[in-house]
Amino acid sequence: MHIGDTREEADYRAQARAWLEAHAPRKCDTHRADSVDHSRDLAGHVQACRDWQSVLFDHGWAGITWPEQFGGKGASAIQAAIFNEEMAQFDVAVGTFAVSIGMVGPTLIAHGSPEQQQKHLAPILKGEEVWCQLFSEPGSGSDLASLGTRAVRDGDDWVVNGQKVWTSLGQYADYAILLARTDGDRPKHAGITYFILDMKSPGIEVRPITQITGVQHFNETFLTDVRIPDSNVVGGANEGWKVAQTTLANERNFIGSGGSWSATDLVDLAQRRGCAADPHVRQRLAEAVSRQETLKYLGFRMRTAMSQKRMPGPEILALKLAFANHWRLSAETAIGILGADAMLWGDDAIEDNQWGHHLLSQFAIRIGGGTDEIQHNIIAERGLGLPREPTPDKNLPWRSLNRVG
Amino acid sequence: MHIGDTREEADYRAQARAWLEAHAPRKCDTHRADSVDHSRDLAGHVQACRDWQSVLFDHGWAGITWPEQFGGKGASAIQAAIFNEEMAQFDVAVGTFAVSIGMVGPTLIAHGSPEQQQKHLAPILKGEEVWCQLFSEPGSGSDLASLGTRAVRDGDDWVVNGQKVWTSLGQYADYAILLARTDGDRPKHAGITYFILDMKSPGIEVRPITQITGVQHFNETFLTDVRIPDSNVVGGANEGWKVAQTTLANERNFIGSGGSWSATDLVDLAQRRGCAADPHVRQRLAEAVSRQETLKYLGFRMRTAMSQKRMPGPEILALKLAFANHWRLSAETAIGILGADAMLWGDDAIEDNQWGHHLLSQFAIRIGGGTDEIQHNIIAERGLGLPREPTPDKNLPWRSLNRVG
Amino acid sequence: MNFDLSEEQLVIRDLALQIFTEQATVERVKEVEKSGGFDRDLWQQLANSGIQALCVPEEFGGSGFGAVELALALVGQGRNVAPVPLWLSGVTALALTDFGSPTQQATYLPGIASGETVASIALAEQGVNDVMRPTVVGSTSGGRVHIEGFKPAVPFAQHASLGLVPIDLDGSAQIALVDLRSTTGVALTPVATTNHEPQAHLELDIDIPVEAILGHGVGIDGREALRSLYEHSLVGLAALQVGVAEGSLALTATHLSGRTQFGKPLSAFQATTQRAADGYITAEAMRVTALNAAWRLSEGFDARRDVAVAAYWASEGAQQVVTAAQHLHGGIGADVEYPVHRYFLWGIQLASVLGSASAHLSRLGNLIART
Amino acid sequence: MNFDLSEEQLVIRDLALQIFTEQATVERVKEVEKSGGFDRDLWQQLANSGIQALCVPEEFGGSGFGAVELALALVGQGRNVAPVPLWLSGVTALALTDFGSPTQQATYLPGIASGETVASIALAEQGVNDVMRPTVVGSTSGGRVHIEGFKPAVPFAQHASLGLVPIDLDGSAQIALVDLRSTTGVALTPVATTNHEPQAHLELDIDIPVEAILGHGVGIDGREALRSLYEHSLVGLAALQVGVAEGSLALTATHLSGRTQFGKPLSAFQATTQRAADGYITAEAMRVTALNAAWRLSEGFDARRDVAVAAYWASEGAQQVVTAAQHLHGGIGADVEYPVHRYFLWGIQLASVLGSASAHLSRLGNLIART
Repeated sequence: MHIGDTREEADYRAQARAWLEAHAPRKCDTHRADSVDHSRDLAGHVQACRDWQSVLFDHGWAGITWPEQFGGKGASAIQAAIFNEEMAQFDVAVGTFAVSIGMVGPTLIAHGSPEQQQKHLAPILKGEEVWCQLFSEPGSGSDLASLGTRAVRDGDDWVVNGQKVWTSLGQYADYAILLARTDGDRPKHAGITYFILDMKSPGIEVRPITQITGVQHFNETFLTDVRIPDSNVVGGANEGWKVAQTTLANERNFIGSGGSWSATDLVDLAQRRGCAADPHVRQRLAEAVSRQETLKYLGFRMRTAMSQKRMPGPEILALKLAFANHWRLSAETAIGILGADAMLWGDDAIEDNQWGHHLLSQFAIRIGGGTDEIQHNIIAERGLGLPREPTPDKNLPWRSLNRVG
Repeated sequence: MHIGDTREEADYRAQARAWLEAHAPRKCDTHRADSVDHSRDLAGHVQACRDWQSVLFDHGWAGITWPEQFGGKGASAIQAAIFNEEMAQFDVAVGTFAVSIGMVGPTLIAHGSPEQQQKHLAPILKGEEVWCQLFSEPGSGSDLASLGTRAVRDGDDWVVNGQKVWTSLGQYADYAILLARTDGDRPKHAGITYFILDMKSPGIEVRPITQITGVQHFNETFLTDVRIPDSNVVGGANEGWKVAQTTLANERNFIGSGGSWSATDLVDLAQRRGCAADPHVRQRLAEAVSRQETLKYLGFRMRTAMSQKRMPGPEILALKLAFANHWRLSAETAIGILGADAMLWGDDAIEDNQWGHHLLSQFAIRIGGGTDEIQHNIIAERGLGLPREPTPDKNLPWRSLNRVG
Repeated sequence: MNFDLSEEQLVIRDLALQIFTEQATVERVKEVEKSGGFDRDLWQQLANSGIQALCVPEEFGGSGFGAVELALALVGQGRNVAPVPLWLSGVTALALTDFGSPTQQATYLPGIASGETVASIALAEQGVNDVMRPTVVGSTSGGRVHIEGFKPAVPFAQHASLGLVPIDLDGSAQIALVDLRSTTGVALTPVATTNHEPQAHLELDIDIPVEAILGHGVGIDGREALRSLYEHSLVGLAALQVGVAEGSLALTATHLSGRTQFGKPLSAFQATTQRAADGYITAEAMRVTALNAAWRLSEGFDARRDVAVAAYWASEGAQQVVTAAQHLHGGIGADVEYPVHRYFLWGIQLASVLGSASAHLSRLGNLIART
Repeated sequence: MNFDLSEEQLVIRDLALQIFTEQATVERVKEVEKSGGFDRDLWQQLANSGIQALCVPEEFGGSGFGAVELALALVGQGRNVAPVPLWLSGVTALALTDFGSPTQQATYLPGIASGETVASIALAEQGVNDVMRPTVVGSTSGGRVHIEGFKPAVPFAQHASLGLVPIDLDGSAQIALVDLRSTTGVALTPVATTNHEPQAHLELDIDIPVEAILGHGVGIDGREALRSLYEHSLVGLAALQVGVAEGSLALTATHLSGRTQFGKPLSAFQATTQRAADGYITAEAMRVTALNAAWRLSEGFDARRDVAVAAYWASEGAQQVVTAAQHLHGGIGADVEYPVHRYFLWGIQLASVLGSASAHLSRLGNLIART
């Protein structure tokens, strides 16, 4: 057990910090390039992310944990975490590559064909390919495996028809990972195929959804007779559910691994607003720090396991839930500190509107990557050893299920 | 709408208070005749309750809401509440008659035969008959209707065999209300009969359960070939479930209608301990008062409905849950105020050990009369109009159910 | 002791609910939200049906009701998140009735009853928000009052002709009645808000006659008037929150009953229904405490504790309910095409206007310890 | 950065857990509870297996481990609610090792390692509980120290030969090493406690040699020694709470899996499983923060923030977990024949000894605002 940096880790951290100091601006208090508020210039944010990713790649800081054969550095999860901790103190934009680097990359490394790896992994690291995820459907929700978008084989191609939703940055994406039903006579988990989809293919219509925050991060995506070559299947026809698990596990880790703010920002806010000495406010700040500490050490434990090539335990699930809870409570504390000023929005908002956005974007954290409720179920099962909830429809043919939409 | 006392109600209150001043001692801060801690002299407490009930009867304050034909005063639920509010300020013992007066009386008034009413109602009001409730069984829990104690007809009698649990004051009871299965071929709700049982009958063994508080309020009751005359059936053979609903509704009301303490006691405690000015403690006190106010007004609304002979709405369910929550949080606040002194127990405890007992007895409140979870379900159904949880076993013969114990 | 509404109160409640439900449809609210956030058609409808005149005395064309009846109407508004400044005009009518001089009453009350006068109340202060100690300062000199200062985010100020502005007048609290449209030195800067309610920052550097101070010449206690204005405002907002909580729970119940997952409606999953039931309990706590506070105000009793309790629940409770409702809607809640988000935004915005739950607990704590 | 336990630490953890699980069976604990609350057989077993000697330096017959290893053993104890004063002897060993004079170390450490010496620590104070400002007063005069004062509810004091008593000695904080058995003027009054742990009120009116002040002659900072004693005590108690939370959740999982209601196991009802899962998350938060604090103490780093965070979770979190576990057991939880109630009682009693969550948050708040 060694909870602080080892000497090697401290060296790595110093090296990362020195490079960042030379290449990135420091964060200032009230404006963030990577703030959650992109309601005004989302396209600009996407471009800023592409630019920064390219800088990272050029200087050897992209794909820290990826194997060297795929352009990565072959380093440990702990080194990646150290770099990210340092980077979090700088004003750089990274969110756009959450799907590409965080989910698509690890999935292609684990399940992709050599051609697929060859074609996409390097461009992803260079910031040349933005990817989106075409998994969720209006009718599926938490029951993702019930999805109904159909893909039918036609010669060397598959022809896809259906509707997807909650497509992050779909309007800017070059490629997508897509789940579609390729055999409706099998049970729901067994007839799904995982595809790579070129977003420039004919028949794709992306319609932005205006969110409660005013941002259009998410989209609905309509697929009409979209053709995908069979060579874009990842992991084999009807084997998509297994492949998707890699993507989803990485999504959970990503969401649980932290946001663009910390409890310290809350302390700073209270100090700026002159209420850090108020005993009630101070108690909330201390709670926030206490929560953040648990996230920090749960994260250490997870990365320790990953660095030893072990599967992390159920604490990884606790991490996402605890993080969602921390996000909500901290946003509520901030709103309380802001008082009536918290009502102001958009250009009239103060503190770059970050806390209002946090409050409103809590739901994405609590729903994306598996809802709070689903996470609780999995913890009850894996953490406490309770029997799994009965799933009577597990072995029925998908066609016979009582589905909607 | 008139939330305070009307002139008539104020008169009634004054009359009640004057009588109480003349006949009962005032509560002092740290000792209560009706405290929850009866670990040392439960028998003495039962006797004190009998004595006080007899005083109430002799002076015309017993059975305020009962019809006059049964020895009551025929007054409204609001008048009863006024009397109870006043009585709560005096150091008198009443808990023993919770079942007799609160549950058995209303049930016999609604469903009993004239003979049953004649025989029991007056003695109950006079404090001559203590009753207990033989409903719960080790295997039934929240699924009360699954109960398995059998009663078989034999001539003019029924012969009962089985085991009951959580029998309040069973060791002191003169009579019991008993639910037993009289037809196992019908669905579970349809084969139950409601009996009056003389606790002096041969074949009854009562074994006290030592609770976490050290009190032996509850018992296990073993029934072996116990004979009950058919004239002791209430409401007809196999009609017991309907009769039991009256008892259970009164149990919920009783539990939700308040305890032997109030938020004011908490404020007093903080003041005695010199920490009422601590901002954190004060915030907890204000929360307790805020919770107590909701209970008060939910209670007003319930009693308004009852006084108009309307069924109270689902707020009555909210009342019990809110009360259980208030009980727990207030006990936790008190324990926090007491600090290390809260560990002391029994004769070494301070403040007559009332707060420690409250903390430990929260579970009886949250489980008795329907668990928190069951109450939530009913509120979701009746308050929010959500569909009822599916009960697949509702129409199956009791015999075929997957039961335990 | 009677918690039932009277026949008249039932009529008022039902009438208001009917108007709001019929007029403030989801489509209509969405449209108004995009075009300024004030539904003037609905406003006129409320005037025509007598809802505007509820708290105006009969001699000025109203029906002379009080805080309870206003609260009942506001519950109906909140339930439909209808974008009109009803609480502002209702509370203003009560303040003028209780504290205004005969001239002030005759000047403003008929217009409030007819809906012609839109009133606003500038309660919020910058920094630490103690309504009872206004930072806007007035000084009297020769029959005129000079007022200087800033009031942030005044609701509906850009639409209002009459503004009630708490000021510190020569060292004591008073309420100035300011014509926001035609007084020289009134500067309004409209600001965007979370729930799209129109608000404006108000900068004052004005000279007004002393007759424009509420109760001028009739010898009122300015501090009492300000306390009353504040307490009625809190109770009005609390009533709105009751409606907001109700409305968000109703949408949630519909969603849970209709949405299928894993072959079952969401309502078959206790994780969702238990949470919704908690929301119901909280909403009932909000309802009874708001009605009690309104009743005590309407009876003229000391209601400081009662108002603090109602405000606590309205701030804390409403946020709990709308947060749960929003969460239980899953992804669909994030889409502004679906109405539930509006309840969430109203719930948190009204909580900000009300002031934090913690602040109300502190006030209550002081009252408890004092007794 | 490595959160994994070392090979040695794994051995210690497993050994301790095995002893506690085998010896502190439900029947045995019940028996001990009725006869004084100190399992001397288990105590001897822990000595024989080297658990008592964990934190005693090798030169005095121990294995020279620190706060992390002690914490691992205490988790195993808490999991089995085993009635022995292990945290007291472990923390005492560390205090003697870090601050004791050579004579003091030689006097007490061998006995602690062998289990012969039972140690107690009198941290609690009456009234406002600020460990760093003892109310027991000592004054030096001619090589002797006179100590007068009262320490409430000292754990295992009636069984202890060595008592560590924080005192205010001539105006500065020090720790007195008091022979509780044979010093004239020591009055012990055993008191009953919630979880049946033996405790006694301690009244002191004693004269002891100055050599009995911890670190006498070796120039220690008494305030630092007291802080260290307090921080190690909090972390030891936090580790116990981790075990208590673990144990109560394990019983809960068994109960939910086994108990049938409405034809299904309780675990098929989300209302129960979601609550249990929340308990798991809280227990994990307790675990990582307690281990982190122990590690920082063992490395000699400033651990004030870390200890405050661990103590907060150990107080607040454990109460949440044991309350949920107790509730989820339904009626059976109320029966002292069933073991789950013991976890509830331990959880709340240890929380009382730790001090309120609110107090730890306040301490943490001061540290945060200072930085």
